[in-house]
Amino acid sequence: MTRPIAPAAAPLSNRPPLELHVPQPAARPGEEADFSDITILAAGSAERPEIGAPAATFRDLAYGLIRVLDEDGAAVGPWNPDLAPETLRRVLRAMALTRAFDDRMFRAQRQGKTSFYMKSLGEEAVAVAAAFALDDDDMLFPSYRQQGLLIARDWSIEDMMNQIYSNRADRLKGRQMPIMYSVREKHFFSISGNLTTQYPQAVGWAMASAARGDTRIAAAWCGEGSTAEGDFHSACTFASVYRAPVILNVVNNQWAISSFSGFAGGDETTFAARGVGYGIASLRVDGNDPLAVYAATRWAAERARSNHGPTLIEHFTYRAEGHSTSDDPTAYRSGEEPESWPLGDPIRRLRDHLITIGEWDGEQHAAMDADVAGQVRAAQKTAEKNGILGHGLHHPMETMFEDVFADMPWHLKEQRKQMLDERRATGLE
Amino acid sequence: MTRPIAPAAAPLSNRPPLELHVPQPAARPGEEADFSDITILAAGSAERPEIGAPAATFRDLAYGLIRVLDEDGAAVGPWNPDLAPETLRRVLRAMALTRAFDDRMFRAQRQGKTSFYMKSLGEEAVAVAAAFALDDDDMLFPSYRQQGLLIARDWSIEDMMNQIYSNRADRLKGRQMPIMYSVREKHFFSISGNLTTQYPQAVGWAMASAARGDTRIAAAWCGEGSTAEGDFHSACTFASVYRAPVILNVVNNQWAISSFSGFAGGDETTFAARGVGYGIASLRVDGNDPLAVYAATRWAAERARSNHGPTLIEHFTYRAEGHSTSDDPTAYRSGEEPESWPLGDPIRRLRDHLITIGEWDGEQHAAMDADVAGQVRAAQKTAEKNGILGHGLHHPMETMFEDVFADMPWHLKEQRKQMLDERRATGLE
Amino acid sequence: MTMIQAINSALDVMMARDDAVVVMGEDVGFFGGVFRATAGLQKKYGTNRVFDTPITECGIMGVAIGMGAYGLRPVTEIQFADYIYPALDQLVSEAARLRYRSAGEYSAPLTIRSPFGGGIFGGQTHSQSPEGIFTHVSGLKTIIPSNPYDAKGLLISAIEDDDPTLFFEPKRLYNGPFHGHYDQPVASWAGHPASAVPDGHYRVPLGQAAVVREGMDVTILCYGTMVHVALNTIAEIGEVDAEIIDLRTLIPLDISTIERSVRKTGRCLIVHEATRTGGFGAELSALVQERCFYSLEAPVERATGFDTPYPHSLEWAYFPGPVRIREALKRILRD
Amino acid sequence: MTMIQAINSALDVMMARDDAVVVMGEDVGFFGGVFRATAGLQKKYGTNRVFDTPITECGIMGVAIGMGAYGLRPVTEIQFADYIYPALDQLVSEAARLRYRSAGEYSAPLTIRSPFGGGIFGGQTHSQSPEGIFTHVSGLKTIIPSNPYDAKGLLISAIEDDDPTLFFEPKRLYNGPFHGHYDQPVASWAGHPASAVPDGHYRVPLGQAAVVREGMDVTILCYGTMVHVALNTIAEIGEVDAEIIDLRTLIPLDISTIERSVRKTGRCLIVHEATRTGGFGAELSALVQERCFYSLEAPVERATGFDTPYPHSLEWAYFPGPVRIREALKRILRD
Ligand SMILES: Cc1ncc(C[n+]2csc(CCOP(=O)(O)OP(=O)(O)O)c2C)c(N)n1
Ligand SMILES: Cc1ncc(C[n+]2csc(CCOP(=O)(O)OP(=O)(O)O)c2C)c(N)n1
Ligand SMILES: [Mg+2]
Ligand SMILES: [Mg+2]
Repeated sequence: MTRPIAPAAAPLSNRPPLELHVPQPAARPGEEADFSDITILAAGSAERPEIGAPAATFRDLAYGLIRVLDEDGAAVGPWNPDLAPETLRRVLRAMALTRAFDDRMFRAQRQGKTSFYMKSLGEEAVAVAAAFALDDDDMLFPSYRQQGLLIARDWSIEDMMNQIYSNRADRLKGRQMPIMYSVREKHFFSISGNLTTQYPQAVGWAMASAARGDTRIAAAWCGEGSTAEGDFHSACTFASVYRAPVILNVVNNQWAISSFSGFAGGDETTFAARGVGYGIASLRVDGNDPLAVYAATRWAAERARSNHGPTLIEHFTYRAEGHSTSDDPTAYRSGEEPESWPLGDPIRRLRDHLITIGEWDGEQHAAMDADVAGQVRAAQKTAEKNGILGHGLHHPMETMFEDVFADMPWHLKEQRKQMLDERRATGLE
Repeated sequence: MTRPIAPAAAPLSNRPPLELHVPQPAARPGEEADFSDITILAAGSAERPEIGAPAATFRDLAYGLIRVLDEDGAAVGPWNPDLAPETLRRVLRAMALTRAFDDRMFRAQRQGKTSFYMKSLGEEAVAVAAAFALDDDDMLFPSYRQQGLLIARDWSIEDMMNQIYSNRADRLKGRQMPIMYSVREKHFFSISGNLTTQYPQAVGWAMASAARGDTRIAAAWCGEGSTAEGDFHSACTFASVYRAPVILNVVNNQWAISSFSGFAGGDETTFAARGVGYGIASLRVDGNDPLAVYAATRWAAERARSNHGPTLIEHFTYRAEGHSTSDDPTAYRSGEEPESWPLGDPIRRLRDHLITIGEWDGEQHAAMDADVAGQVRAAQKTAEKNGILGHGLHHPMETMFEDVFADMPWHLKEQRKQMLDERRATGLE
Repeated sequence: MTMIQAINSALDVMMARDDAVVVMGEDVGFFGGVFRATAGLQKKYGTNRVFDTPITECGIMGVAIGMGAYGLRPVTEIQFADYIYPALDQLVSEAARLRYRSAGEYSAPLTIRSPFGGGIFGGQTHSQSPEGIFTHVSGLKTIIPSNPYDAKGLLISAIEDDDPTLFFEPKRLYNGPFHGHYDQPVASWAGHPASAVPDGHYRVPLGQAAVVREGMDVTILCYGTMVHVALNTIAEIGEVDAEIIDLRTLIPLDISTIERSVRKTGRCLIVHEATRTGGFGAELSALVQERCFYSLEAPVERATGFDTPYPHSLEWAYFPGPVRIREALKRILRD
Repeated sequence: MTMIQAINSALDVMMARDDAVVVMGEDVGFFGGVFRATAGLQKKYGTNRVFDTPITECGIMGVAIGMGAYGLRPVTEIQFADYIYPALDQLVSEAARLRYRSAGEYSAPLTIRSPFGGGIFGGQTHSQSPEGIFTHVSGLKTIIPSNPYDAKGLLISAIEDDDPTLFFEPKRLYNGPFHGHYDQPVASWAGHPASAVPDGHYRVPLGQAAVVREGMDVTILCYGTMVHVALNTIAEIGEVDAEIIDLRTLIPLDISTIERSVRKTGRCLIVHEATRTGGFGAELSALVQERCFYSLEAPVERATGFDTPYPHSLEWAYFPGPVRIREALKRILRD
């Protein structure tokens, strides 16, 4: 029954009525992009604590912004990781390859070759530079937007494409939606469709590593929107209590599908501050500055490896594309935003830095771009020989019943038979 | 199959092995109580921000300790609420009544009159002083250890006893375990057995109040152990995002059943700091100082009522009894702890203050103690006329099927008939 | 109207009639929901009554319960039914128990809308049919519409209901009926009789099934997407005179319509997309044989999804489509 | 040994044999668990392998999954089964799916122990039997012992199993069998044949039921506490020659033992403490009639808890005790 709502109580005093505050982004479609509320601290201005400093001594870093590359392309300040040019070029190339891969796969989805795709446009540094700062056998618990981790670890992009196409060469047997990779060989955990579940898992892996006297650490990633899930909290609590050797990355790319970061609490404080709440070392980093991402990750990794416990890193960046192939971002945000993001583009920034220090030039860059595009094209061609989604080249239907359990129980065997009988009845098998 | 665990990776470098940190309390049974790690700041030393000050301007309060009553029984400093002696005596009496009630009901359980009981010994100020600082129609979302709220709101202790006895006068029809009160008349929400679920509910109630332009606010309580639940996080996130007019109380009584606060993260930072992580105004209060609890709650209530949003208050206190009638605390902690708690006893402290200011004396106190004991005894006698648990005086069995839904569907009607038939078959009905 | 439009209309109608109705969930505000079910509502009713939420299903549910206790009537959206699990404790231990444990002092008049079911290449986390978890929980009502008209009328009844109701929307039907053939062009609601949806307020009562096809040979119990698959399969087979019942509400169940039909036909097939073991089909099967045992001429059968996660690229072999139904009918009608 | 001692012994044996086994949960460390199931283990195996956790069931499950991915074999305790819901997403969406979604690259070799069931005046949040939620989830195994010997052997099998197993412990049986009469003195395990528990390692295989009483008149399917209630009720009635099957593992189910028995007796009663609608009894009933239809001489019946929360002071009228079983048997044997 529709019954009238209890009326607001008659005020006891002359109190003003309460008001509900509902956050609003600075700009909506048709409006000018507005990033005026973002304070951009100068590159090189953030202090760099000792690896073993107590977290309580540098809480300010959660409210600042660690930046290394300045406006002139120079690497400055205590966080400058002093990387060899050769390493910088490798980081650059991995970012470019990630972007080329994204571009191609996004188009493949538009061409009907698969059901879904998600780009990491503009956020390539967050994944790629972190991968370079970690050891190759450190364990990665990514969300769906860190394809750069796999690429930086030199994983086969053809294998990734097979997964995206759910084709007969897909190691995941066509079971997972595109981009939900799992690459044990590269210490890359199986990606989940459920947000933030990987966070406590990463902490558990790190606790296990610590309990066994291992030297490997774990790292996890989630979006700023995903920090609201309960798993985020349980992960931070466990990480804090057991001083787990883990790096908890929050990729604040300003948007969660159509919801701006204010709906995750971004208007009230930083996401790095979440870590402060648990007494966890917390850094806030310019996520579009590959050197800053590298330096912060490296610092956190050393801290974890020396038994000083977890670090939470907020990567302040921008999601330059839609959430996925399923949405049109101009329906909910200013169309100008991607272009006006004040922290620039990570690839351009690293390129400029390499040029500034005389280790790169425009020609080399163009050649690299052509080269990665070619690499992607070639991989795509081979991958498509193994099939694209919905065109017949897939794993045998009965594989559907495998891996539910290590051993198949009778009821699944019966269902497998039923399914095969059905296919036979329709002349399909 | 038992298979060997993957051996710890051979260290890549000469790195030291990782170690798992598992928190340990300062003392275990048989050891001397040790509170040396607790820093007790001087009464009156904490600053008191303006009601509308931005939370970011007083983060330090989350790491300090707001105290009003000093060692000599004087009320000092900017947080002194300057309460009238009459109010102070009412607070004192409500605390004493709560203690007498607890004492009696604990014994009733030991006498087999009910299944379960939980005391709030030593923590009476947390509930009682808060109730005095709130408006009578502010909505309360308690955990199971704030019986003092009901008593301070002058609710019938006989009614509470009926619930504890699950007798025929129990308004909750014998359905709930003892102490799981629900008193809508006193704006006291139904207590849940599941930890921390009331937290987001309180935020939702407060958001509704704000959305309706009401003037009433909400307050919630949970234990420090319970802060680890995901609900705590979702509550803080919503409270922060919508600036909900809610007070989130964390009762840090040092223990969660047998687990000391370190297992909730208490070794790494304060519980008030959790609020800082969301940009929520956060206070840390001496929970055994009734004036400090009153002042902090009052401040938070005014802040919420003036549309300045939520406050998280950590009440630093001590659980002087076992968790419930089901455990023996000397099995897991030093038997001396309750006596050595450095922040004293809330009733004694308020009594001393009243005596210090010349508004109370030992005789009056003894008379009050006798009086509240008599009040409890009398109520118990009346309540027991309505039955004690397991002795036949309970609600009719078929009431079990009511209130599952507003209207009883056919399957419950059938089951009710089945149950009555069963009872008839055995000559019970 | 399409089903999505009918749902939108139900929300609109109820928001206009009762200012206690509020709509909340991930992306439901400015954007109007990833499936557009709440499109236009924020603009019309303001951010106090229609708002985006943080991404915490547990928080959404807990906050909605608190709002309900205040006196509001929240309609929450869980973006995909696959993501309802983080909210389970609030739903099961709180919403479903509140009236009972407070002996009626408090209640949880919530409606939880959630797109469910597969057939859109959503893989294992955008395709699940978890209704069988909720139908086991006392204190919850579970509603599943199969067409625009019912969707609107049932959603209105759900919102008006004083208890927590789960409203699972078969996402495969949002924009048109689905007959179970992936390889055929997508149908549209236009022209379907149930797409004639009144603009205003009307109810389809909870707890009442619809006999969508009368017949003498066998009773088919189904709901949601499977209603269309069953109807179409029977049409394709031609010679089986099946009585098809669209349950519409799983709890409370319309047991008398089921009993009447099975007593008449003597045979029963249950169809659902959810995994088989422990699904709602098990309860239906148990009830039918408990209550119609002496009328049954063949075992009650179940044609369901398999006991595996929903596999992305193999979903057409997973889905209980025409062949699975036909083969089951063959067995049931054999003797 | 009592059941609690047998469980403790299983943990001890497995921790000694396999240093990948770790034990974690609320209050399981120094204190040894609120029911003492883990007593002494921390002292013996150290805090690296036996430790208290923060109070977050979702965290416990997520962390255990990560530890499992590392190569450990975590045994987690959920203090009461009523508190498992916050862990549901990690359990259903992660533990149960990990092997499948990674095509075997990763798995979740967890054992989740949890006291369940009522009869101890625990009210609605310390009495629930939620097994029916988990038996619907593909990828999970569900085990419920009814005596000390089985408890130890099954728990060892569960820990050794490479998939996530739920191990629900009927808390009413921890210290003695319970025959369903609240008003009679509490029995002890001493003297019961199943209390003779070897100290060392042995297995009771998963997926195998036990015929605890052979008989010709009717098959009773039950597990946990209800095994004792059924046995005792049959003893009290005297003249009914029931075959009583203790299922021990719900998933995977020992279907052949069930089929063999029902084919022989032609009648079947299912008994469980969980709420009726959508409980595991529904699946059992469906399976029995699907597979033994032509042997059945009466409807398969269910004697279960009612579809209400577990009411504190009225629990003896809620509990499916001797009278409910007797009345059901009367109906089943009537014709
Ligand atoms: C538990 C759960 N709830 C909801 C969703 C639907 N969903 C998928 S991505 C997404 C937004 C996440 O945003 P953010 O965390 O900021 O990550 P980003 O996409 O920006 O990288 C939502 C709501 C989900 N996948 N899982
Ligand atoms: C979800 C859930 N998990 C576990 C429990 C069991 N339990 C009841 S009280 C308690 C300890 C709570 O400690 P704390 O939050 O510090 O509150 P206190 O008892 O000290 O007031 C636990 C683990 C529960 N009731 N609910
Ligand atoms: Mg984001
Ligand atoms: Mg505590």
